[in-house]
Amino acid sequence: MSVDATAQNGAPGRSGSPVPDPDRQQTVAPEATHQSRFTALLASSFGRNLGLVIALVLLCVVGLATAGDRFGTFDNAMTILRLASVIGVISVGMTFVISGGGIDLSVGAIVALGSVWATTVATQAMAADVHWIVMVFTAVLVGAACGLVNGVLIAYGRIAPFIVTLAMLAAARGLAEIIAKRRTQIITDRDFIDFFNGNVMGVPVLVIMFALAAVVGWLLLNRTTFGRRTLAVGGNPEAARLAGIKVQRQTAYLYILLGVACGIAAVMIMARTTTGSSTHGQLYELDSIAAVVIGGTLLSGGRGTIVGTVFGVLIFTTLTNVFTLNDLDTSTQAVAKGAIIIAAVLLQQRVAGRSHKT
Amino acid sequence: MSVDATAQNGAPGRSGSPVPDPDRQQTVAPEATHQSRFTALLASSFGRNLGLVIALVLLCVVGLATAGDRFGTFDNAMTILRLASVIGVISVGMTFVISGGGIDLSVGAIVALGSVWATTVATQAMAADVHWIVMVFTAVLVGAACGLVNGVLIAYGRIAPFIVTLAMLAAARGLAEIIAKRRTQIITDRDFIDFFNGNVMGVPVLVIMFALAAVVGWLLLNRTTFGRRTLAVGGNPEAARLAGIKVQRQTAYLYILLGVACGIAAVMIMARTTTGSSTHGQLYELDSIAAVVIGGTLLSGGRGTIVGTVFGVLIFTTLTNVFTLNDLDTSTQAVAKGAIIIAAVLLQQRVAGRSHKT
Amino acid sequence: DDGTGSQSSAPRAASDNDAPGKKVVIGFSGPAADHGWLGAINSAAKAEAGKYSDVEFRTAEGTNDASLQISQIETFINDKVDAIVLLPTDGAALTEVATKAMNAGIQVVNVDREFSSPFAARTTILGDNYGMGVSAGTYACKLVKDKNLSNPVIAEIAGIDALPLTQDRSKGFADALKACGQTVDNRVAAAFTVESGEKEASNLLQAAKKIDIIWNHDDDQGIGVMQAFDNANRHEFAFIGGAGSSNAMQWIKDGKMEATVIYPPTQAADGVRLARLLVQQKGLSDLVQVEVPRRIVLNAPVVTKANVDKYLPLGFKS
Amino acid sequence: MADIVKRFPGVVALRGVDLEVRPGEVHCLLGQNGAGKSTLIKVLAGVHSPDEGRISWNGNDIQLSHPQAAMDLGIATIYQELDLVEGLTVAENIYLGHEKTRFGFSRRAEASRATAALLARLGHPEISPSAEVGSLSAAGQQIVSMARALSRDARLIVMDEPSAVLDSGEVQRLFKVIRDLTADGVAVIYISHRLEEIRTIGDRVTVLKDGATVATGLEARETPTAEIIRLMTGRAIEYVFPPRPGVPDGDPLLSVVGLARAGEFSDISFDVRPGEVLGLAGLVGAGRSEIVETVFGARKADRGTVSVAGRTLRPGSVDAAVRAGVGLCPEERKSQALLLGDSVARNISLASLARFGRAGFLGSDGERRAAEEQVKALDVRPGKVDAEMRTLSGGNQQKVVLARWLLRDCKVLLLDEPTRGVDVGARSEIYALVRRLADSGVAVVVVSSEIEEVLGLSDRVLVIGEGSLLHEGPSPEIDEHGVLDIIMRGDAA
Ligand SMILES: Nc1ncnc2c1ncn2[C@@H]1O[C@H](COP(=O)(O)OP(=O)(O)OP(=O)(O)O)[C@@H](O)[C@H]1O
Ligand SMILES: Nc1ncnc2c1ncn2[C@@H]1O[C@H](COP(=O)(O)OP(=O)(O)OP(=O)(O)O)[C@@H](O)[C@H]1O
Ligand SMILES: [Mg+2]
Ligand SMILES: [Mg+2]
Repeated sequence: MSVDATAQNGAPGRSGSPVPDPDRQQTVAPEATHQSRFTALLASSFGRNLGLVIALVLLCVVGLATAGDRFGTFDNAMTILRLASVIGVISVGMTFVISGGGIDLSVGAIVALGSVWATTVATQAMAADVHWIVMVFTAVLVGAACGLVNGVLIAYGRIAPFIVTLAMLAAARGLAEIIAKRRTQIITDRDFIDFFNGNVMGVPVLVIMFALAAVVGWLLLNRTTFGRRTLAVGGNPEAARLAGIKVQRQTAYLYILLGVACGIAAVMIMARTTTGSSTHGQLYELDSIAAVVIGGTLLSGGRGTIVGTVFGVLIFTTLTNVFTLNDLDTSTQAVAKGAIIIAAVLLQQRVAGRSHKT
Repeated sequence: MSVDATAQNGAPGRSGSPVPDPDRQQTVAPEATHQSRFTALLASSFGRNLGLVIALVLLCVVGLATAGDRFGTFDNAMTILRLASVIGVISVGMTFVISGGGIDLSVGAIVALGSVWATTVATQAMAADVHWIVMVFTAVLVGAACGLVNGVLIAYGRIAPFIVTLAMLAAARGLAEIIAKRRTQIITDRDFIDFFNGNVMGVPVLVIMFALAAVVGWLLLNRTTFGRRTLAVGGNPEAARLAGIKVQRQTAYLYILLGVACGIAAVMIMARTTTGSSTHGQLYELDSIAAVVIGGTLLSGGRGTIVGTVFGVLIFTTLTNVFTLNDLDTSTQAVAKGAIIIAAVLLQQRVAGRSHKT
Repeated sequence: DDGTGSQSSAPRAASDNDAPGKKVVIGFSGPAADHGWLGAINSAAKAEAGKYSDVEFRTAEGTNDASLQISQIETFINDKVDAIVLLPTDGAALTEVATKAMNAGIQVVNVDREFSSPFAARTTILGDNYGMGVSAGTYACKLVKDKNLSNPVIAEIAGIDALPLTQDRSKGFADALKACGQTVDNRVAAAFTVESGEKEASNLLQAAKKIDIIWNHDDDQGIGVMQAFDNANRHEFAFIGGAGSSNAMQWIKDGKMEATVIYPPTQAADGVRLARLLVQQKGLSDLVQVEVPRRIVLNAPVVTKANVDKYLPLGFKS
Repeated sequence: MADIVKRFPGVVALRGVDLEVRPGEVHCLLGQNGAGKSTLIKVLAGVHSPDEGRISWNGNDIQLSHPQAAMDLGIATIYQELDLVEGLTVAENIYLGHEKTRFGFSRRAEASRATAALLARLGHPEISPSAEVGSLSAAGQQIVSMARALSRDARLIVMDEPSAVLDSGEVQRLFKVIRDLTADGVAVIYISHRLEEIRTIGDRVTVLKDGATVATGLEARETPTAEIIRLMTGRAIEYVFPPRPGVPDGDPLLSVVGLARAGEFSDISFDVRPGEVLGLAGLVGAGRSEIVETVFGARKADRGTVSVAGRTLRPGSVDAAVRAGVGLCPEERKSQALLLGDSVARNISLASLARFGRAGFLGSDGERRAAEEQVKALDVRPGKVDAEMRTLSGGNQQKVVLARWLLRDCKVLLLDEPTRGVDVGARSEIYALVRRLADSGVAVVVVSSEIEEVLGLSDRVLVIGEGSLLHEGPSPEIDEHGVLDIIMRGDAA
């Protein structure tokens, strides 16, 4: 029996990923060349997320075994990735907010508001000769503005993030309905749709956007002062403050960042559905938080992993795909999904956390 | 500027009820009579929740001003209370889980499963001569069992509560659908309906159940070892363990307690709607967590207030009632709700937290 | 066991349409079956497919997320199914992917919520939400006239307000009421569930001390609505329902409900049949036309005590 | 306890420790930071289960699977890191886990009465049993921790550095309590880095080094200090303060004028020149921490100004202070300074991130190398910059906090209890370090509850009593008695 059962555990379960960073341990061999450092880096995130990798691989094996001809195709892979892309971009942003000790329940509502606002601008004010980039800017700006409101209320108004973003969830969706008059707004600009729904060398633009978001997110979190500050603020805000970090400003930035991610996601969903609607983005809050937490980011803040988040998103989307291919009925799917979530987390814990057991 | 800006802010709600319990300070004057102790107690929870009280009173004033003849009636008050009762019982249970450092997203699904299981037992296995109490037991047992599964996975499996209960949310609702075959099951036992939908001296039985749950919850949290340990586990699990508290067992108990509350809520909703259905309890997780957190319980654990939770529930229910009496459309309602939530929390913070500003 | 499939037992002109033909793979995707009507839609579609030995039926997880539903259709396209029966969460949002399916040579049958482009589906079967509102409103007008109500209080309990279909129903209702100079005095929106129906109706009853006519969009939430009436002991009004569950029909028989407007839960089942015919290149046997029509709009008839026996077998269990 | 072995991932904390404690004695446990003292007592308290070894109690071998098992035997522990629940009251904390109840209902009046009695016994009747623990100062919390141990009907009380946050008066009161306990036959295990305390209160001494017992059963009063230090560190250390070379003339670097905060302190003014070490002496609760935190901008001053090199700092802005070159090692390292889940390197670099960034991007090598330098310079153990912060022993954690500001090349360094929990060896290193910094032109402000330390280390000393400045003068001209006298008289000199 582990001795620090609850010590490390905060609340039992608070421990998302108590796995030590193998990348750090690399320094034990300081003679390591840059080459091998890079391999080590790869190996490291592989090792840390080994449980997730195994879960995903198992899922794929099941997919291949049960629907091999249909699961294992390039087209199907792209279908999975395209579905993952919207929620993926949001989850990358969510990783920052959660690592920074916060939470955001309003992401889905912000996506809805962004999409509706952008399409309204497009249909109303815009003459046909205005470029679709205006739509993109509108969505991103609306997202950023909502994030700003969240961030300011949380950081400077000192209201619990849960409450602020719950209020934003209600308000943004209500506002989206008012703006759209509860109608689905159809996007007629073919250039916009063709651009975002197109492919670059066979890979859908949406998937490229997701990949870009993940890479940028990873760099930002792991390789910049911004990321370091985020983790410090999430880990111990008082210590961060006394080390001269502007905790409130940093907190506000995180929500704005997530707001921008929601704005981009709004553009993506607009392209995917060719519509703006106040019903877009339903339950995105749960989906994205689930992906982030399954990935190993600590819900209590202070530790975050973009790679884990990406795996989390992929696991959920692949799961749905495998279910669909196997023609499982919805209720059975729900039960199976519950069991698989638990199994995946236990696997990740046991595989990656073994070294940490006392 | 407050020193603990974001430190305490992690959940800034920590300033939710930082007012020392005047009842405790009562001990300084040991000659205080029991009479005055009681008054002090009343004054104390009044003071601590002053912001909430003001918010509720303001809401009632608005209700009276805009729909006086219809708002200020006994019938309407009972309607509000009856609507508050189901989510109220769950929120009381949720207060324990959150004070203990956890969270439960599966409450709504457990309510659905409990109701469906109970009505299935009633319609299938039971002959007409079996008493309806069997239905009640079934619902409560199902609730407790789900809570047990949650609790064991969280406390002993050390998986984050968010993940476990998210999985339970999917699984329990799926199971409910399978059991009910997605049909609404109508309860034909008149005795059951008459009992729970009846009145005792003009007060609906459901409201009495809510009141009982609140009183029992208050005693349990504030006046028993169980309550102390809950707060200790939520506030500092490591310290609790060092003090000899079985943190894991205590954590498991909390989820079982909430499961039982969900079972009771399932019975109440069965009575209110005379049905068991897999669609019962939708969004209860958000509603109950919101009520608890608005009430001043710390989302990070360690501090909980049943009185605040009751106020939180009443504020939300009254809000909907006032909106409906004024025939507000749903979108405007949502926007107003968002704004009012923030206003209420700011009010509570400023009023009750003033003494805590540095 | 479900009354939904019973329509198929109705007599029809002799044809070889039911004879086994070329194997047909049909993909079906609909919104989350989170209430009785949608549950009935799903099970009826499945039951209908089960009747044909030449149909291979694939269902995707019901969802309310347009993005997820799009990916399910994409999966069907990847699978090269022969036909897709699609009840979209939002017609406009699935137009693009449906068009893609059509372009891939798949016969798309659009059910209930219409696409925004005529090229997105080979055939469209509509339940006519606007018509449903009109039927309810017209019936309400008739009540006003029959009962000679001078200044009637008319209330509406809508379904999920953010859905375009709810807007269509409400607009139909309002337009029909306008014809007899009436308006909706109190309106609330529930969420298609029993519980939300009870909750919204309870508050609604407090909002108006006396009500003459209530139209409730959905008979699933109607169970809760009815219970709220019982709880508050208010039955002074004429209660009109929507969708046409067997419960509602029973209430009409028992005199607890004035009427209900049918919204057929068999649309998807019809869609499955049409999809099969489309792939096997058969026509509708009762039509002289040799091809399946492009558009079928189902009727939204009003069931009252007078004709309830005729419709009772159609009622779905909520 | 015999042959106790305890391994943590990557570290063997205990590699065969023997400890024998007799009833009624005060057994002192000595060892450098990271020697394994806390780990050993956690094994004894049932917090960690040992990988090898035996524990016997009154001659019977026992298994301690859970803290409750140890408490049931009569072993009570005051942990080094105060493990109290901040949201609960003093009384609730003291009786946590063994609440006074009737039919499951807490008897709050009774608990409150018993708590008041315990606190009175510890000489702190002013702490209200109904006060929230989170609102107490570190010293107050230490008292509560002690009261909690006393509330158990213990046969053996383990005290892990109880005096680290106490001033000399408090320590005397603690000793009186310990003597009362031992007179009743209760055994006490006493851990401290202050050797003179060992002499005063201890009966026998066990010395740990690198997780192993190097000497046991030494007579506490007889054994020469040099011998003990040699056993602990393996070398002889002169436990003296570095010489004061005298402060070069110059304009004040840090100057504080009329600083005040309602209810905490009032009218505090002082200057510190480059190269000068200023000491703040006073009793626990005098408000010294509040003063330095206000100077740092962590608390917003009600009145008064702080200026660095002639430029007035924006009040209440930590950022302004840091940018002006001010650094603060706060009093409570765990809650105020450390990212416990992060690596040593990241903790060290936290205040200097910008320096390792190029356009916001961090090159991980520079950061790591800088951290390694600091770790080596301060002899932090284990010397791995990748170790997770929470696994370091208390004293080593303190060194990491120091390293953070050393790395930043501060012009003004505010040190609040810089040697709390630091062993003798490291202590003299820190003294030397402070002096070296001063010599290089840094203005240093030191707060310590050990008056001897303040006097020995600083060039000039301020005596603070109840939030006001009582005395200012060169350190060599005053001694511990003088300081205490000033405080007792309580009036401004
Ligand atoms: N949970 C843990 N995981 C890994 N290593 C640990 C853990 N706890 C302690 N250690 C290591 O065990 C060794 C002994 O630590 P311990 O806290 O017992 O030292 P100590 O003698 O109490 O020091 P100090 O005087 O600084 O308090 C240290 O090297 C420390 O880093
Ligand atoms: N958060 C708080 N809330 C209320 N009172 C506090 C708080 N923090 C400190 N105090 C009180 O302020 C006074 C000064 O506190 P503190 O112990 O920090 O002073 P100090 O001189 O720095 O002592 P130390 O020797 O411990 O550093 C004490 O009376 C203490 O009880
Ligand atoms: Mg120690
Ligand atoms: Mg201090």
